[in-house]
Amino acid sequence: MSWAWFHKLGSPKWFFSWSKPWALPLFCFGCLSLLIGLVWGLVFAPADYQQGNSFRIIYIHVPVAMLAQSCYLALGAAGFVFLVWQMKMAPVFIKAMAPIGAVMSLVALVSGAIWGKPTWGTWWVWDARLTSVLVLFFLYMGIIALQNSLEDQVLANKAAAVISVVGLINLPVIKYSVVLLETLHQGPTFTLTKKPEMPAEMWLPLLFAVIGLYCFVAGVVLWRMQSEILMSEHRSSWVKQEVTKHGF
Amino acid sequence: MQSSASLTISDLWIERGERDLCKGLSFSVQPGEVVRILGENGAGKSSLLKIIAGVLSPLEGKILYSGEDVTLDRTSLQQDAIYLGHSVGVKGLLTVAENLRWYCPDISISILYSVLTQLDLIDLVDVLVKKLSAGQARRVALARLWLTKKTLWLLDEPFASLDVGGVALLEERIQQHVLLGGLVILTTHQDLMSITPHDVVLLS
Amino acid sequence: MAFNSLTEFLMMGTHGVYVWSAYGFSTLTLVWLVWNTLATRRKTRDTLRKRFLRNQAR
Amino acid sequence: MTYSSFFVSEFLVLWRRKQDVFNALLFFIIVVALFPIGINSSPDFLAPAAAGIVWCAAVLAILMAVESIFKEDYLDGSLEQLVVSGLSLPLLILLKVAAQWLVVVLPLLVIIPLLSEMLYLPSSGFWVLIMTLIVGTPSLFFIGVIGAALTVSIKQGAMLVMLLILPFYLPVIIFSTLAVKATQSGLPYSGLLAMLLAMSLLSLVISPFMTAIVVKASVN
Repeated sequence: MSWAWFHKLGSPKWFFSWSKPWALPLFCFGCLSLLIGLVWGLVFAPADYQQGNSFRIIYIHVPVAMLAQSCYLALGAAGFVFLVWQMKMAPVFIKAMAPIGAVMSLVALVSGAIWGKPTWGTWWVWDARLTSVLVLFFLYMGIIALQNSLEDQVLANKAAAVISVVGLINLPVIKYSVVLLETLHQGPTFTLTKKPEMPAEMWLPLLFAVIGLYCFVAGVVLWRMQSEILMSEHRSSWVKQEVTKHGF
Repeated sequence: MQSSASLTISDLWIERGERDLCKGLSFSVQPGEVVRILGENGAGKSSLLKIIAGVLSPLEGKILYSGEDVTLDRTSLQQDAIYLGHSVGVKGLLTVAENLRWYCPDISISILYSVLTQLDLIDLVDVLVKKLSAGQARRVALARLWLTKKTLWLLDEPFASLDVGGVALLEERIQQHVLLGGLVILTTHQDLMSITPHDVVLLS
Repeated sequence: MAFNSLTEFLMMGTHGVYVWSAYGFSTLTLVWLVWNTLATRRKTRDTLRKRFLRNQAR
Repeated sequence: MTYSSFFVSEFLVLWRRKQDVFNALLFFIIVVALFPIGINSSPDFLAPAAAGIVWCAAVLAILMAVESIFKEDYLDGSLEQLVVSGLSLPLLILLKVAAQWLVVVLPLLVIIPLLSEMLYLPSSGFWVLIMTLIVGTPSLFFIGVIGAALTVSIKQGAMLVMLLILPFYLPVIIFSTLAVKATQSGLPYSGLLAMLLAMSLLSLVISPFMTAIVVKASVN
């Protein structure tokens, strides 16, 4: 395998034209799969014998919580790539991804709180996973606030990359530390090594929803990156062609 | 001080914010030369000095110091250079003497005092710099040019806020320096009285 | 099908309020995200197109 | 410029700004005093909560001190001089942080006995609290200095630093307070101290380089 694609990623023009046909199909497929998962989960999956129907919140809560973490992983990786190889696309990615991650962690927090009320009898529990998602939310908001308040673009890019990488290094420590605080939360739903304990008609829709949300986010992030590229490359002639020839 | 040092800039491309400041800029500085960088406001004079000093990095191009390529790692150039920017880098909470001790720790008291006498700062030795005027603070920063033996001087508007006597002193010092084979690159809006520089013009 | 009637589906046992508020909030937020993204996209293109046309006219 | 002359001048500047250090100390005491006044002043509440209270106050006081560590150097141009000095920028930053740590944490340790009396902290917990402060606070400084560098060019950056950095302080607070709680209930605490030490060492290795990257990008 050649590394050419990796270096091409450094070129905004190449990335723009490469990613252009991908955004809409990814987004549509994501929406479709998410919809299948949610309808299946809401209408057809059997109720949980302990939690009853409130467990159906899992079909939105778990995908969103997974995304909240994956987005940060991607953010940290992009930050690392930028600091080491100075790749131009990395800060664009961070800028596009941070708001999505913030939204995902916010939804995870709210849906988790709503789920907590009938299950634990309280909206909020200071347990490991809730606390770490809350911290995650703060980290995203920090990155967004930092980027908004730095005017110098070069500095803003560097700053976002540094704080993402530092966050990525710190995240395992934060998770470990909050695990030390007592945990009330149930174990992870999906693990790579173990077969899930739920029956198939319960976890299959979840799988659809998770895959769907990943594709949804991929589509959205590509769109956001494309806007970002157009704005930052507005001096080059290909952008001029791009926006004047094609309509919307 | 190296007497055979030289600085070569080739094909430099400077970008600042979203604008190209210059593209394909090349020039070289030989021992005993004063180079003056000319250009309108915002043409990139300060950026060029900062790039040579290693505060900024060029988008493209090469910087050679004494034949060594220092584009990626400016350390060897920095160890043989003095850079004075718009803010001169003297701390308000240190006295004149303490500020100079910080930059030049090996200097003896007698040399320090004789230089400060020349620069008319001797009565202010133990005064905090924040209590000095702008011109006096700049003299403190410029005192480093008398106290250290660095070859390459990168001076961004060194004459700003100096009085007539200060300008004459500094020009005299620059001349001494180039006579000994030093390299000086400076930006200024003033006419130089006694120095005939090579001019590098930045077009915007 | 886990439910016998639409009412039963909407009630979700006794947990209808929780399930539907969770889904409602999530859907609204995700829709806002998409709307925001597409609006930014359109705005970027519009600003740039106007800028280019203005520069051409000059 | 040499490393030692830089270190000496840092101390001199901190000495001239001793009022700031004193203010940080007063701030620390006031925050600690807020808890008994605001929540509950009975020993039953304060004794188990003492370590947490001291740590929360220490975190805030330290963040206040670290937040502006580069501000003056940035404005008067000496930060730029550090970048072009030809010396290793990460090492200079390390020295700067070390000087600041000594000046802020040592006075803090001196008044801890007084405060722990006021909070009814049992003597077994007292020594562990001191140890957690010695071992844990360096990581607070090293993490905080990254935030200070990130916001040095922003005029009103203090709030942003808080938002950026406080989440990263969470593990330090958790490990430290758990360590003190562990001794109070007779459990081993060395593992938690080791975690704190590991965090400080990790941040000591990483933070100067990260800070140097940001400082370089900030001074232009």
